Amino acid sequence: MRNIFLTVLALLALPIIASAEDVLSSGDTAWMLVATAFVMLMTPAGLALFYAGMTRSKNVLNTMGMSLIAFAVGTLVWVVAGYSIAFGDGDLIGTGKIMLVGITDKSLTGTIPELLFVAFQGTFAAIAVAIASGSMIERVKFSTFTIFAALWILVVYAPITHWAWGGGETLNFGEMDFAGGTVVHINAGVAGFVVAMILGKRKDYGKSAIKPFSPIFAVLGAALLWFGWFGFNAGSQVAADGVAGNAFLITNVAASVGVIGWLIAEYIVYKTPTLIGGASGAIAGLVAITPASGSAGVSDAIIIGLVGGVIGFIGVSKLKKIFKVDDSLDAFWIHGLVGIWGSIATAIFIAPYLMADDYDMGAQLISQIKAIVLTIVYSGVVTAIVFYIASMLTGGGRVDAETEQIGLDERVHGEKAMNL
Amino acid sequence: MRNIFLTVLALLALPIIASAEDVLSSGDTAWMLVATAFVMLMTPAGLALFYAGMTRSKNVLNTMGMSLIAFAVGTLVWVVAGYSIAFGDGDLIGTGKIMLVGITDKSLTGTIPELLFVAFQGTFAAIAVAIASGSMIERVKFSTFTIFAALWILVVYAPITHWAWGGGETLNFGEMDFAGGTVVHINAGVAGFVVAMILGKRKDYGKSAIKPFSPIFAVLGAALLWFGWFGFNAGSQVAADGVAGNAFLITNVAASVGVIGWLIAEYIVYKTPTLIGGASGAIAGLVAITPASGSAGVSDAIIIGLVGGVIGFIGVSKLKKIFKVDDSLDAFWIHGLVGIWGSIATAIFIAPYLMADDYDMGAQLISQIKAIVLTIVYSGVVTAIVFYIASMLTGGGRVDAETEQIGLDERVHGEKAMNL
Amino acid sequence: MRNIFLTVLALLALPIIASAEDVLSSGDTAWMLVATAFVMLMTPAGLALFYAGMTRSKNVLNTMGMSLIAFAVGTLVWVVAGYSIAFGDGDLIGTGKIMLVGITDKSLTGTIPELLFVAFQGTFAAIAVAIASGSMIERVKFSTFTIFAALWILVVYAPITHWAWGGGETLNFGEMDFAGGTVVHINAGVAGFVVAMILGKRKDYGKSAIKPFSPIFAVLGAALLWFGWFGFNAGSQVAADGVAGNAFLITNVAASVGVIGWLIAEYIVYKTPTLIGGASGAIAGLVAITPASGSAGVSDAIIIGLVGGVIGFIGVSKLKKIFKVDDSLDAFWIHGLVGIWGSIATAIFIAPYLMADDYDMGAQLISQIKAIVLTIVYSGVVTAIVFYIASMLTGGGRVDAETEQIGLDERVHGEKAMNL
Amino acid sequence: MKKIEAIIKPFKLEDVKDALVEANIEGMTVSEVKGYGRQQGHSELYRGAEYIVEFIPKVKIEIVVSTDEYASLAVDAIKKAAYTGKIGDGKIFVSDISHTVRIRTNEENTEAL
Amino acid sequence: MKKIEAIIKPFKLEDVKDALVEANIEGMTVSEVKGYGRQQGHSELYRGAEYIVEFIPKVKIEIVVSTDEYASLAVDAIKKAAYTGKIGDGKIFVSDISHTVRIRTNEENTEAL
Amino acid sequence: MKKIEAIIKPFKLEDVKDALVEANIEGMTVSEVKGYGRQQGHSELYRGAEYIVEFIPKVKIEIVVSTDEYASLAVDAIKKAAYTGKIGDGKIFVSDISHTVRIRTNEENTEAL
Ligand SMILES: Nc1ncnc2c1ncn2[C@@H]1O[C@H](COP(=O)(O)OP(=O)(O)O)[C@@H](O)[C@H]1O
Ligand SMILES: Nc1ncnc2c1ncn2[C@@H]1O[C@H](COP(=O)(O)OP(=O)(O)O)[C@@H](O)[C@H]1O
Ligand SMILES: Nc1ncnc2c1ncn2[C@@H]1O[C@H](COP(=O)(O)OP(=O)(O)O)[C@@H](O)[C@H]1O
Repeated sequence: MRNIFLTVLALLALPIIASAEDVLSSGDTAWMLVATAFVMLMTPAGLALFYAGMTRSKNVLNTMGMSLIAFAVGTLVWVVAGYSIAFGDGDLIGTGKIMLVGITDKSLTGTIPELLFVAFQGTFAAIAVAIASGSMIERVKFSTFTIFAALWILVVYAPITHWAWGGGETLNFGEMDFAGGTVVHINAGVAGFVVAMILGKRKDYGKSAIKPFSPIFAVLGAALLWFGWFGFNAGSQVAADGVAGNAFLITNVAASVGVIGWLIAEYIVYKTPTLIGGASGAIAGLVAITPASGSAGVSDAIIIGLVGGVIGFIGVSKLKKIFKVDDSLDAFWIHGLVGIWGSIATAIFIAPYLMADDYDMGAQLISQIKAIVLTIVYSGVVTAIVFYIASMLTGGGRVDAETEQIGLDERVHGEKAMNL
Repeated sequence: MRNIFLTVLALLALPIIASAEDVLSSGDTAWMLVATAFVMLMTPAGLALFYAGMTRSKNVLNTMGMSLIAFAVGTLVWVVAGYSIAFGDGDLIGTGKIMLVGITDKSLTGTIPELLFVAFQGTFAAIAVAIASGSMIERVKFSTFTIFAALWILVVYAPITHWAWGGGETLNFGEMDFAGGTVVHINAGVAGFVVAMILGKRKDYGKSAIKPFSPIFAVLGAALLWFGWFGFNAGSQVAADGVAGNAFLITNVAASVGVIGWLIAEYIVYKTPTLIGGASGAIAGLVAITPASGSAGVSDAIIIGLVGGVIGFIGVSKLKKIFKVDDSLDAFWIHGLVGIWGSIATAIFIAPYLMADDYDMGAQLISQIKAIVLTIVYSGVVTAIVFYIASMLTGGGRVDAETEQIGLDERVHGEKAMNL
Repeated sequence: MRNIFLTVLALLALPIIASAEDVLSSGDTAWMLVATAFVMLMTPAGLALFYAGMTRSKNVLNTMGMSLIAFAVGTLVWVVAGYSIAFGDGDLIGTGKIMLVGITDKSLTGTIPELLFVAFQGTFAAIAVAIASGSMIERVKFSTFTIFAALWILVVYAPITHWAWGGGETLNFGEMDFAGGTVVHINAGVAGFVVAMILGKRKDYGKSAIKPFSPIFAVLGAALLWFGWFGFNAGSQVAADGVAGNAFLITNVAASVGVIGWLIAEYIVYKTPTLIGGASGAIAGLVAITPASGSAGVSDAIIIGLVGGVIGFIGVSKLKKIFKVDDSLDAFWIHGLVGIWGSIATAIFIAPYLMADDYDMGAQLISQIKAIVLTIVYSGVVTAIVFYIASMLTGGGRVDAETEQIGLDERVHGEKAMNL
Repeated sequence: MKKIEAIIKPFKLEDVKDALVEANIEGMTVSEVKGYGRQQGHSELYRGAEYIVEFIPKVKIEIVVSTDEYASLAVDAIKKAAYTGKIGDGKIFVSDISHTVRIRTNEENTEAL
Repeated sequence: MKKIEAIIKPFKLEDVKDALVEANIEGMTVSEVKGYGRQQGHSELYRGAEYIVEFIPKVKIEIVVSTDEYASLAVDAIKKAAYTGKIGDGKIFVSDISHTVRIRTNEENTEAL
Repeated sequence: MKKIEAIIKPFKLEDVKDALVEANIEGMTVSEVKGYGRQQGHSELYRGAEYIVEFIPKVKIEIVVSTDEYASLAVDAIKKAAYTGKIGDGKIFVSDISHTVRIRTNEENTEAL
């Protein structure tokens, strides 16, 4: 689209050329309106169901509630200050856009309204903290998590976003992270893991059977996440063009082979391909392709997604046992560990037609590793601090033993998942 | 998009300018195709689940069926005659487009195909009557409701739409109703309330515990409604531009603070933030922002949505007790009452960059109130008449006592919500 | 959109005109990104739930798993070889695009990226084989189905697509099949029926009550299918224009009257309008309109959809008994039989504004019938061969009697649909 | 001590409970069961295929009382409250209990009730 | 009067019901229970973590009959129909019922059955 | 033979099962029931409307043992393991069983247990 304009205009040789880039495109805007809605759906519907389906029946609603409140609180703090920190001017931290001051319906980001870009990016912030909630379920206080979510977006998520995408220079190592492999997934996975360590294990963890409420909801949740992820990845191009089309296709392929990889691994080890495994494999494939979705080709995506699915399975079923941390719904293993794989793979597997002529894989790998390490260290340390503050403000971050035993749904929310 | 064309063309000074407005935009059309699909999803999926999740297990399917049949019947009567009444030529009532006569694939409404505009507006009609069904559940006859839905769209919804949006002059008071605060929400809330009064209370109302089938479905339904509402509000711009971007963002913010407002109020009063409360708060926030979504800014949306959530909670938990009408799923309290708040707030909270230079708040408030009163009176009276006719045609509008006791799912549909 | 460009350019009389068609349109691309996501959602969410909701509780997850694996495996084989067979160059079969060789982010199909077109068409292949799974549930081996799905797409689906849409000449009879009435629905229905015949009946079929797990999920699944079908039908225009708008509207109308037709027929025969009936009616209406969605008008859609709903009901409740084949979820009756009706109706019911001046209905009817017969014969025969191969590779295609009795969820997947 | 087991129609549970409480019987345990008997199940439809539901949802109430008088009070209360006169109203079975304990207090037999 | 309680494998319910009906026993009440016994539960997988399901789904059938002959008829019918020979087939318990009422008709004891 | 029926709080099931197994009682049948008694149900909220849940979820355990000694062992084990001291801890009822069959082996009475 942009091209033909430029052609027409070039032929006319008019002075308007200079600003041609800054014009709203209704096609790009149409796509980004939808992409934003898609990513929105991921949190209160997709992740909420994916997580709720894997929770015990007595805590299903509490788990769902965490995704809902993460989205609500996340959206609010994002427009109040998060966007300013992430996308305002500045090196270490952005400033100047508190309460979106100065942005009007005419302001543009590329070829779309900036207000829409604000909304799009806000959905990323919200889902990041909602992902982390999966590590804390069945024992964290609802109030603690609510405050944690607000603080974490401002103090952990927004700065990391600023360095990767928002104009920060000192802490930007030139990493390739098209749609948030480091910013969202590694970050959220590490944050979840750290909070799970601080909270300690659930009383029943490793003792009695912790049965998932319903794999139906887990699969439905995963399908909605998959659907939303098209907005996440292809939307990160912020335009409806060939790169977005490429991102869309390889996202779909990576999710598919993620399912296949996980189920094959599960079948080999346990002879039982589970539905929760299939759903988890899709998510692992999607996490793995996220940073590479602007640069990989279809054969790259097959490798990235398949390995992603297998690594996810190994993490959840083998490595997790070694670490002895009750990362309840495996936010670290699926988003953190697989995210690291995806981030490294991004530098290795690139479509010829999207590779720069002077591409230097060695240098890029170092950039990726630097960004991964920065994210792990910053997120790890600051998440701990933020969680301690949230706990203090709410008189301890963990529910009492009786509530844990009877269930958070009845005791915290006064409700039951199903009254048959 | 339009602008650059105009610029290019202006520079060329060609006679084509005059008709530039009447040209199809693929970007706008892309957005409206999607927006229409989004609003479609709201009825047989979003509202169906939101309502079904709050119904007792023995009537879940009947409640769901009302949303489904409302959409099916609504879509049919809309293309047959509803669109003609609402958007045909005429002052008090539109005419001339029965069976969409004269409209072809080349007809345009603004920059999109008129046939698409027909579909978009039809989804509004259907959801309006489906919202009203929430007041009647667990006792209204399925046949009565089906006939009621068809008549109501033709006799109540289409005329009100004509006055607000379709070219009616005498009964248009210049009110601001960007996406249907008056047309859809107040209208549907009042209609539901009136039918609930006529039907009378459920036998168990106020006596035994009426437990919601599953808050999971209520939250999922609310999330799908939220998602669809982006099409509802940002789609009402009928273009993919900056105003649509603004509408999208503030819709998301209002829903989020609606959740927060309801949960805080609930926590203060009952110490129990419920999931059904959170879901209801989202809807309240969305209802409140609907009429204002073309004009409010982000700080306005925070106020409108937050107050919307709190008012919704007060309506449902306090005012409802005073009125003693068994508005079973609170269509009036959430759509009617909160809709009135939203309609008034629309005149008060406007973004500077969207406010006309000569904006007169006093005059506008009077317009809003006139439109609210007209809607309440017209909808109140004509809904009652329509419901009496529907009752007569089906031998009474209420199921027999045994059916009410045993449950409509088994007796009317021969099915059960879950066979475990 | 295209028009104004041409106008502008024509006025300028520049040599660029010749290639104007081959330029990417961001509006069309935006729409097709979304349409592809919509169709994707149909399989692991829409169909998975629609089918799972109608399965007995002990086999719900297995049924859901078949839709999931169909989508995963289908997507993979599609990019590896399916797309090449369907849309590569050649008469009887396409070649030359194995692993999408030669396609880059700049390649176009019409005005959209070819990679996006690959993704769009891949979702059709996946849903076709997932539809067929409905005939095999509660007894087919998961491994057999997985291999069957991969082979079937390559050997049955891709060739049929090539003849209808991909450039095949000898076996293209000039049939009108806008969005896949023959290619997807008749094909899948016949394939399901043939496999059901080979597998034999479920042990309990016709003996004990086979209760659907939950009509809630069936209705939700149907609503998601309906939603996705807008991408299926209006997306088949591969552009955001007036024909897409027309396709959207009539798709919605046909689904609605499908609901109405089925429920009325059910009410007349059994006095019980069921929710599963309503959901099935929507699907029947959608199947019926699919081939006609690029050519019918709104009154045509009312006839096509209404009759589609009634035929679906008659097929499932009457004709099925005559045939004595345990087509468990009625893939043949809803997709095959109703698909045949739709394909024939496509030649008969055409909007005046979309009818060619020299349209010859008799000739067209013969084309339709030829294509139907070709599809039934080819799909019938080759599906049987493919299923025998898949059975052989997995040591028989049917689970053992004990697994069938205890349930596939527990025995194959080690999971339970709900742990309350 | 006597145990009374009653199989009743589910929608009568509330009435029966109220009748028992009125008769000063304030402890009971309720479970969902399926009954097979003279009452033919209603037929359900499944995509056009009709089938008979042989097992019909019922509710079982179990009450342990200390004396025969209380037992007949309970039986009478249930009989009246659960009655509709239509087939499938259910049955009441009485049997003996030799020993009772209240877990909270360790009280036994009559005191435990 | 005798009460027969049988704990059986769920998938045998249909067979047992048919056997009882054939033995002219046309009333019964069924409930879903979970059993713990020698039969080891199968192991289930949960995201790679294996655990044993100790409580196994079973079905409990309760039948009250008027005479000892009927009781042994019922026990025999159940024994045969519920048999698979594999561990976990279940148990049958017989006890006494002192009084029976049919709510609909007020008939008592033998007539109520 | 004796049958012990215990109504306990659901979250105590695991503890009670462990206590019984420790007392060498290795067979039991468990079902979900709802209890009505002195324990007032908690109030639930439904869109702002508060209501009392009168029937409280409980678990019923049924154990048949061969001797009176085993019966008192079982009662003791349950009493201890199910105890919280708060209202609603539940009750234990003991009654007689006249006959037992193990379906798999056709063993009867004591051998069947
Ligand atoms: N012999 C029996 N033993 C146990 N339960 C029985 C017996 N007969 C009937 N029931 C229970 O009582 C219920 C009602 O019995 P039914 O024969 O249908 O009607 P009615 O109560 O009017 O005689 C049955 O559904 C079943 O649960
Ligand atoms: N002593 C007992 N009291 C009550 N129920 C028992 C007892 N022993 C076994 N059961 C029930 O019988 C079922 C089958 O018993 P189990 O020991 O597993 O195998 P088997 O029936 O082959 O001996 C158990 O799951 C349980 O429900
Ligand atoms: N008379 C009774 N008959 C049968 N079940 C009873 C009886 N009394 C109590 N129960 C059961 O025991 C449970 C606990 O009794 P409750 O009176 O609430 O407290 P507590 O056990 O402390 O006395 C009840 O919920 C009910 O299931």
